[in-house]
Amino acid sequence: MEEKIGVYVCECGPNIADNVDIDRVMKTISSLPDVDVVERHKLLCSENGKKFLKESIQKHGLTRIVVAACSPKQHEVTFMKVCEEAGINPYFFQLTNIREQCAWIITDKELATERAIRYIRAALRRIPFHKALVKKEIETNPDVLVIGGGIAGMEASLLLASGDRKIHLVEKTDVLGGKVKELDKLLPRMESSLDIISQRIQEVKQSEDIKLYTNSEVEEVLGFLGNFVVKVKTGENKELELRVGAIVVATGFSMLNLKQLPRYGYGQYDNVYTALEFERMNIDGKILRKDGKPPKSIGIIHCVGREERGYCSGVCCMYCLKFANYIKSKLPDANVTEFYQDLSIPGKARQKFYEDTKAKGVNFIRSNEVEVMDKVIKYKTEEGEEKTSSVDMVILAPAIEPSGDTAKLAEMLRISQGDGGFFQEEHPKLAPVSTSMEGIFIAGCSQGPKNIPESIVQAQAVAGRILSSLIPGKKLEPEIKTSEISEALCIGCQTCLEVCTYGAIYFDEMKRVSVVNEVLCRGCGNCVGSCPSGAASVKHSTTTQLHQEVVEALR
Amino acid sequence: MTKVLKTNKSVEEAVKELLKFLLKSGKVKGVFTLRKINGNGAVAYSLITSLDMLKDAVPLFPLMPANAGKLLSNLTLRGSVVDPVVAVVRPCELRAFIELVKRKQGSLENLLLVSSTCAGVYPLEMAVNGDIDKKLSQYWDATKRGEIVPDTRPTCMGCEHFLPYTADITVTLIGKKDIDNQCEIFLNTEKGQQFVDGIDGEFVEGKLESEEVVSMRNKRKDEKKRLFDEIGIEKFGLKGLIETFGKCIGCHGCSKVCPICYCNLCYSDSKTYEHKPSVYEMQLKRRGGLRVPPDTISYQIGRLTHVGISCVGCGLCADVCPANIPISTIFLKVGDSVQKMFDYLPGRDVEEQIPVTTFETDEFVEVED
Amino acid sequence: MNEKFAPKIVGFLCNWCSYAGADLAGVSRLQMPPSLRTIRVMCSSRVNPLFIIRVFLIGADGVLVAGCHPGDCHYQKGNYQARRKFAILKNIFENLGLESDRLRLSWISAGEGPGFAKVITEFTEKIKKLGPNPAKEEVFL
Amino acid sequence: MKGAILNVTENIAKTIINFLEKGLDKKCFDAVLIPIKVPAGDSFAWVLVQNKSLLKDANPLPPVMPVQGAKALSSITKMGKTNRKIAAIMRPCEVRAAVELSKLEQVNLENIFLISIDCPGVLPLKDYLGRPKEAMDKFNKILHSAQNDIQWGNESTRPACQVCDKFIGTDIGFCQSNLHIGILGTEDKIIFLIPNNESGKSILNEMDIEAEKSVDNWEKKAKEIIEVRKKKRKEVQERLKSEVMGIDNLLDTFSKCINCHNCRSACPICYCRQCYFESEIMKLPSDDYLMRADSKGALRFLPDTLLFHLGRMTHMSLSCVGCGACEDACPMSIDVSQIFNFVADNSQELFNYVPGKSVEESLPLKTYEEDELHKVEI
Repeated sequence: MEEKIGVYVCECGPNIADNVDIDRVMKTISSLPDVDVVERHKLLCSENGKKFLKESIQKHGLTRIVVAACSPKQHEVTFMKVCEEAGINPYFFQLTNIREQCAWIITDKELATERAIRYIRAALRRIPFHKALVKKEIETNPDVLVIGGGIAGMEASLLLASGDRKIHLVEKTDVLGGKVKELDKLLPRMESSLDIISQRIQEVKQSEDIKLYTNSEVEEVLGFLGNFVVKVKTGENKELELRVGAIVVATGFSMLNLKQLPRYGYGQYDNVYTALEFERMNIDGKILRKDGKPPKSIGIIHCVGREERGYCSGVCCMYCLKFANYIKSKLPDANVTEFYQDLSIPGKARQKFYEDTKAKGVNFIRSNEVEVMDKVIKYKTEEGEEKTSSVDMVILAPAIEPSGDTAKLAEMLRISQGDGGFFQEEHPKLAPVSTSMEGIFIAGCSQGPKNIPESIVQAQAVAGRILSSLIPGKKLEPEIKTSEISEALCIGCQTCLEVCTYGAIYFDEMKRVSVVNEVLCRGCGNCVGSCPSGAASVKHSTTTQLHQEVVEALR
Repeated sequence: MTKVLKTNKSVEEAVKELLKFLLKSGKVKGVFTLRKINGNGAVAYSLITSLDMLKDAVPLFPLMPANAGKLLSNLTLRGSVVDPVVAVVRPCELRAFIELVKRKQGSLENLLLVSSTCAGVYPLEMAVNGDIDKKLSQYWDATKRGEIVPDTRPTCMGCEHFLPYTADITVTLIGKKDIDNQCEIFLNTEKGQQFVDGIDGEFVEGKLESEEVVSMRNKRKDEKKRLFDEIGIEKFGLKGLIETFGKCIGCHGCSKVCPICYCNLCYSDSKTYEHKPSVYEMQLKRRGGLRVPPDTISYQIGRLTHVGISCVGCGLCADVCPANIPISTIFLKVGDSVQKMFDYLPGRDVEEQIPVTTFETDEFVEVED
Repeated sequence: MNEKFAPKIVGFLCNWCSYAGADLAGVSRLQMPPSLRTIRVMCSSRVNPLFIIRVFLIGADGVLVAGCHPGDCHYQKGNYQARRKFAILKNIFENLGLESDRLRLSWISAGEGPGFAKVITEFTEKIKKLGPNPAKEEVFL
Repeated sequence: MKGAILNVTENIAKTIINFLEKGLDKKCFDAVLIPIKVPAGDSFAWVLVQNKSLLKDANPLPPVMPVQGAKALSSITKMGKTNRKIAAIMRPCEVRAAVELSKLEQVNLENIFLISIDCPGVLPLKDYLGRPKEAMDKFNKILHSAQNDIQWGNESTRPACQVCDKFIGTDIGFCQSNLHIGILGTEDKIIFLIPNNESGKSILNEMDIEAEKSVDNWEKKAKEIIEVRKKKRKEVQERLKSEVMGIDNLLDTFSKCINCHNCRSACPICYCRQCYFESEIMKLPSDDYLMRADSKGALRFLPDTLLFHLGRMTHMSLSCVGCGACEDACPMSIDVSQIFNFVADNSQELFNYVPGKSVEESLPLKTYEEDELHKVEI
């Protein structure tokens, strides 16, 4: 079919017209062969302008449209809609930017005009190579799998549970509550941890919409947003197949293994405890040395393993202050010294808590080198002086690490591990709870060390993301401008599989070719840039289309 | 120290004995090696399954009619060999095969890989008139003396990776004065040892990295440097590239024989590189003239971007070039440089990831502006 | 230096950061030399080295690949992969005595309007010093 | 037959180039496709020329054929007709290949003005590349012996050229250029411009060149040599029949083949982007290879070398123009072109088809007659 091409030049009020000679543009473009209609408009994005565009397309029976106006980031979608309303495929349209990257940055009107003409011609060269793309819709399953029954996992489950969606909560151990259950009191108000967590556990257990699997582990995850198929091995050693639309990973953390750091004396000397062991002691009610007597002088060491792990776990300073309070309330006469490298106490309530604690007679020593020996803590002062301090109990605050299953899960879910080995969020600022795999979210300490309110915030954020994107009965519209791989050209080296962040390419062993899963593909084109055979291409940004633009740009 | 099988036979005989033993005992189903295939002296790789045919095998014949790495890829592309096959290949061919396996173009499973400390091969054109037979005594003399064999291909003379990295079994040739009546076969892997179990011969301990090997490596390094200096590609520029590749006839034979060029259809031969006449006419207007078929230089640089990281310097590209362009030296030089960026040596280890599929977050900041 | 020489630079700008940065430079009315021909791509990793070679040989005086800052890639890791590909290409150019200064990789975020203008100005100056790309008029490519 | 006569100024090449320059000046065509010496001076490449100054290194009759001209033409026109008029000056075998390719939609001849030239043959690429200067002298000797014609196609030219009987670009050479340039027997004093059709005539007309001179003497001479060549071709083919044909001989001949497929890449008629024999179809599971090895005791690897050559023959032999490009590109110096030529002659004869003779004549495999080929029926 012979294409009928129309060019529409927007003056954008004075924005473009002031610095681009629209008359000359019109004249030049009109003189080109293969251009059927050239029109101008004062403000094409206005209601009036859109109406004009739509009617003009229909009147002339155009099949391809070039609009020269502002940045595609501004109005590409606007004009695509107009094309659609006018009855042509919105991808038979090209918006070329003669405002931001032309009229506004070039002072010389003549040069700006030439540039505008060049950009329009570049668009005209590529538009015959455009292909119609059609929106796709897929059915989705609104149910959610939550991995991990700690505070974050439970919070997300509870928020997500509602009449029309089911939550499958898979917990590796035999109980809910995670690490929070192992704490005695919670900051800053020192209420009982058990009270709070028990209430949550109760709610989860009572919810009709949450199906709980304890002693269970996820074995396999296939599929994509809206359509995951999950294999779970349950406590009864049964294999279950679950179908869900989204997955929340809330697998928490583990503590650095202190055997790796012998200088803190853990396991070598009596009365050296980890933070969680000390919490246990407090839950049991009494702070006692191994010989059954209360300690007289206690050293609390912060930042254990911070250097080795390469990050500050962020929560230790506060719970170490909490420990001092535990001690001072049970053993008011005991001598308490906190050894820290830096104090991390930001936020509206913490400074006060620190000062209150200090006021109770707790000592603070800043030192970057601390060593635990038998009943003595050896440390170097800020001035570089070597000193010792006699203690009969030591509490260590080890770094928070990703839980042991992280690597295995990352591979299974095709999401990546970032700094420190924690699950990598999709974007550190803009998408902190989603992952590179659409439909898989992370909450709590599986994403990085954090305290309870932060974990709750994340769990709630995840719930919000899922509730707003995965709505029962609503179909999903995956990215249209995805990659595609030519079966004829693919040689099966699977380079594309390795560079794809989204696991959106799979390998067809029978045909020995790579295939794009269009639901998962986000259209970044990394595969295109890496494919040696030219087999991969990304729709609406094919090499031929770009080449045509370049050829014109360099005319 | 490595376990070594020592026999009092010439290397040629000993290797054939080994192959015969493997085939006869049923330990392997086939032997993949060079073979004289007819009266006119043509030598080609063959997959041999009968003892009778093994008589014509010439496993150490100094010719590379094709890169065996590419052939083994062809053999195992659609799945590994079901029964074990022994393959006698050169170190660069082995490295090429490893690179191909990394790219999912073949499988190492069930292959017993035999290689040698390689003294190089003669140019293919010497095989046209059967001239290699006349050169054989010179070849083995130089090899015994641990010297670079004259008249072998330039890339062979400048090859420092003549010690196979991933062979199960290595036959030592370079600097072995007694190869006419003694042969040392190094059993580098457990697999290699298992396969020769039961063979006649004495087992001793030995070291592959001998003085002769070190000395040869130094000679080859010097030669390589000389080759690189001579060709001086850093001074090419566009003009130099045009002068060098001006006579290219566009047959792309270099890519067809290149083991690393594993695409069925080269990108630059694909439709993406074909344009409407108006594209050429625009070029014509600007340049006043346009060489056609176009893209001679872009093909070569483009191939470098694809092959550079894995180029094993096997030299076949130059061997088949009808226009006598020293492609292999150019590719080897660029390949060396690209590989150094990542401390990557193609074919060293099948577990080593190809740098183009991975990255470090804190590398190459110097290329950013 | 030829004063009349107006360099043509082809810039592959990633949609999310660098293209937006270029837009911001426009919105801020930052003036810069009229050398750039923008080609919008979704991610810097989409730019195949073969394509850069083609653009160079067609006669672009400079080729710019611009993407999000490391760690900020909209597609997570695309720019790291882009950097590797670019580094290899640049190395090959250097090895062959081609003017690798005509290739440039820059990270420009959506907020860096002035940064964008600076990159274009600097790169244009550099290209001006280099003079026109000899490939432009070469017949025997 | 009638034509124009141009006096030779300086030499034949210069005279032809002057003619082309005039054509450019008069806008008879906008560009010229012609072999030009590459910057290093060690070979020739096809260049589409618009700027006349580039013609100073042009050579309408270079001593070698590094790239078959039809391939060059195809690379620009396979996606459609050119907007500008291009004069392509080529050897008759290149013109014939271009015509074949146009039937296969790989060349668009609209706006292409084909000029052929009497061809003295070319030297093997290998002989030329080693010593371009000496080879050039040798070639010039052949070329300028046009008065005694014996040297044309002598043994220093490629085997394909030695037996070529279609080296004239008019109907006596089964060639359909628009304009043919005759140089045979002119003792370097004049050249003939012989229009083969209306378009040729009108161009000469536009250039104010009168084309009513008799070219009978030239034609007579050409016919004589054609007869000699025909005889020689027969002889050589008789010899080939006994030496090369038969499965054993063929296997023997191709035993040196290294599967680089340079022959097919250089062949103007092999126009596929991807050869069937390089495609996924040819990649088999390992046990296929082992089974085949088992049945014979050994399997040459890669196998199917002969299959490739025979297969290629079935694909292109009807259109084979005998240009010899395949042999030039073979790194193992296999007599590819001689064998292909022989087979091609026979298969073309079956349909009384001469490739490249006419655009109107349709490809034998694209048509059929109800009453034909009964001899292949049993």
